[in-house]
Formats: sequence, C-alpha cells, structure tokens
Amino acid sequence: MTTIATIRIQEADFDIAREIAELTKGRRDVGAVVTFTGICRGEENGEPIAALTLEHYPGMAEAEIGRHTDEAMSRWPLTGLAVVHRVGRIAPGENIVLVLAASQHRQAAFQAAEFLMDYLKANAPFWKREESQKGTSWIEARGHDDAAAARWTKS
Amino acid sequence: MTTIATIRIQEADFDIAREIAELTKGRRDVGAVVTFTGICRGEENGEPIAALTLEHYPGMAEAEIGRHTDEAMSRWPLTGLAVVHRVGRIAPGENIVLVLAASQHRQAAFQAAEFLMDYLKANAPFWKREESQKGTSWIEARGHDDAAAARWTKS
Amino acid sequence: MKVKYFAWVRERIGISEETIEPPEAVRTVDDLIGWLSRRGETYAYAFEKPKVIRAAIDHTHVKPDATIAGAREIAFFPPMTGG
Amino acid sequence: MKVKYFAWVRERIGISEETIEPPEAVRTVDDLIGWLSRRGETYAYAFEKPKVIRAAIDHTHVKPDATIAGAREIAFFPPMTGG
Repeated sequence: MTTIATIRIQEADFDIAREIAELTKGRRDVGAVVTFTGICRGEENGEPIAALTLEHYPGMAEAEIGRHTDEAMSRWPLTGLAVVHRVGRIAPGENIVLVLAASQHRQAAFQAAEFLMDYLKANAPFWKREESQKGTSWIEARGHDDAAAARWTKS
Repeated sequence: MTTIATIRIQEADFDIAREIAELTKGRRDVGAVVTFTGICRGEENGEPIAALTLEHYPGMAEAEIGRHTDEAMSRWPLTGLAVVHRVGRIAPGENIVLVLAASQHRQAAFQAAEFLMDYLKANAPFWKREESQKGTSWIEARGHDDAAAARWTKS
Repeated sequence: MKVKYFAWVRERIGISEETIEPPEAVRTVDDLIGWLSRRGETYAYAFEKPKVIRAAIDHTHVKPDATIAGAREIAFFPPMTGG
Repeated sequence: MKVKYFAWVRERIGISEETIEPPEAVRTVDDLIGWLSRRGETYAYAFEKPKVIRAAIDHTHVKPDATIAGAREIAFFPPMTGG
C-alpha cells in the first residue's frame, strides 16, 4: 500500500485521535504510530508568558516540510506521515505542532518522528514571538536545535 | 510540580486524547508529548492472522513496568508518563499498547517513550498468541528486541 | 512455595499454578527446573530446553543460578513478547 | 524580482514585500544584503548583523554566496524558531 503524507499549516487546533485514524483506517499493515505534540508552555526562561504568535512563510513552509517528509519516507519504511503546524496567536497549554509517523515496526516510526521534529525546529520557516509583561519579543533560535538537526545529515 | 505516572493493564481499549489530557490538564510546564501506539497488524511474516491473544503475569507486569517508569523518571526530566497495556483477544487494527511521555522539551519525551517501549518488548511479562488459518501459536521473541533494550543499559 | 507457569510453559504442563515443597538439595532456579522436569512427561516437555525458559522470583526476573531460598512465588515462562 | 521579509527583519524594514531591480553588479545574496542595507536606515538596521540573516531563493534555503540570477522571489529572515 502507499504511504500517505499529510502537511497542513492552519490557525485551528488539531485532533490527534482524528489524525491517527486518518493514517490507519482500512489498513492492516500499521503496527506502530508515534505522535509528537508541541505545546505552548506558560513560561520561557523562568518568565511567565501570556501567548505566542507564530508567523510563517506561506509556500516555502509547505515546500520545506514536504522535502523533509519525502526524505523521511525514503529513509524509513513508513506507512504514513502527518505534519500539522499551527500559526497565529497560541495561549499557554494550547497545541502548536503535531508530527505523526506510522510504520509496521516501532523503530522507523520513532526515528521518522524525531527526524521531522529536529528539522522543523531548525529549518522550517516559522518564527515565534512571545508576549509577556515586558512586552513582545521574538524568540531566539537555540544552537542545540541546529546540532539536533545536523545529526541526521548523511556523511 | 510532580511527575505523574499512570500504569494500567486492561482488556478495554484506550483513548489517546483522554490520556494526553490527563497528563497535561492544569499544567503550564508541558512543552512536548510523545505517544507510541502499538497496533495489531493483519499479518505476521506474510501470513494473515485472525487475532492475537495477550496473556500477562498479574502483579509482576505492573511491578516490572513500574520499575521502568521509575527509571525513566530518574533519567529524564519528565512531567508525566503513562503506560496502558491491553490483554485478552485483540483483532487486527485494534490497539495493543500505549506509551506516553510528557516533558518540557522534546528530547526527554522521545527518549523516555522509546526506552519504555524497548523495555516493554524485552522485559515486561506479556506473551502473544496468534490465531491464523493454521491454528494458534505463540509468537517467538525477536533477538533484536533484546538488543534494543540492551542499548539503554548504563555501562 | 507457589509456582506459576505462563504461555506455552503453562500449556505444556497443563496447570497455571501449584504449591510445591522441593527437597533442600534444590537450591537454585536451575535445580528447581531439573527437579520439576523429573515430575512427569508434561514437565519434561515444558522444560526440555531449559536455556529458553525465563524465571522470576517474587515478581523480579532472576538468572538460573539465583537461589530460591525464601522465595514465596517462583514463575516460569518463555521469553516475553509484549508491547 | 520580488523580495519578502519575515519576523523582525520585516518589522525593522517596515514592509513585508516589495519588488526591486538591483544593478547587475549585485550578483549574490550577500551583494543584495549590502545593496539593500544602503537603501535607508530601516534596511541598515534590519541587516546590521548580516551573519544572523538567513535567505531563501524561490522557497529554498541558500547560503550568502548563492547567485541571485534568475531568482523570482528572495526572502530574508532570522533563524527559524518553529516546531
């Protein structure tokens, strides 16, 4: 059977159970589903935050994620992949991003989900601005996200 | 805040969305949730199967899983863990096991979920019997599951 | 002490648990497997490949050379296939 | 060619996209950053630390020495913080 890859960028929240059902319904070959959900925390570096606002580069964001889902499908035997990334204003406790990888066996699903998250953090054109009592400011990229993404580079 | 660890062995199916909600509700420190769902496949080694029946060792299964959730909590900064393992007769497409790890950051959640799955496969006292057209037979343990579990052993 | 059997070990022996009183010379898990094997054909069949059999004492995995002294519950089973 | 700005690069310049016609001597992404920086204070502020700026040509990440010949859309932005 074919591998299904879903990529969506949206303001609305997502429903993990529905996304899993989409990738598994009518199939008998899925043995493992790994999901990663990124959630807006209530503080950054010890400071309480009121909300995040996510901006993205329409067109490039989808293309960049699509290149990485294609790469994941070529590296691991997957039965399905989904990436849903929210944009707009997101309050603490709300979902930001969902990555879902389905496979016959667990190792491929774990590896593909982790690979996609590392690449999303370091390479996907999204930017987070945080609102706190001090005002609003753009969140700075973390060096160890680049390092996490680099470990997947084939030598 | 404290780390919540839920361990359940049950015949009934589980609801991933509800399990995630249990570990995240009322908290502002959860930034990452990783779930692993193991699903009954419709074939094993190319042969169609009608169902799996899971047997376990009551008492030891809970104790063994509990030792591993304790170890996960001591190794990674987690905000919550859940392991739900089904027993009894399970048809293709149905859920078998759920592992859920929540943390502030993604690496800890991914590592803890993968660690727990590797240990469940190799060490938790559960046994699978499969029904096919040929009759019923016990599934044999796979050597690479022991190898997967061994990679977490501290030297 | 109580002994429990699971999966095909249970099926081969035909019972899931029993209470036994092995002689004092039976000191380790390995000794106990040998002693049980001599109790009859069903036991001999269940333990015909002792290296495949896993054991637990009081809910903790143990090796064949583990002592059974003081054990309340010993279990025998094939390699686990959960998850 | 069309140029797009995102996040604080967009905020500093004050516009999100524009159409430009740089002279032929502007051959690389780095050249273009230099040329844009000389267009006014807001640009100079946005590009004051050129090493921090990331660029994409037609939706693909590129390095500062990438040629801009044939590009339809060039974007400038800070390091990404998605996921």
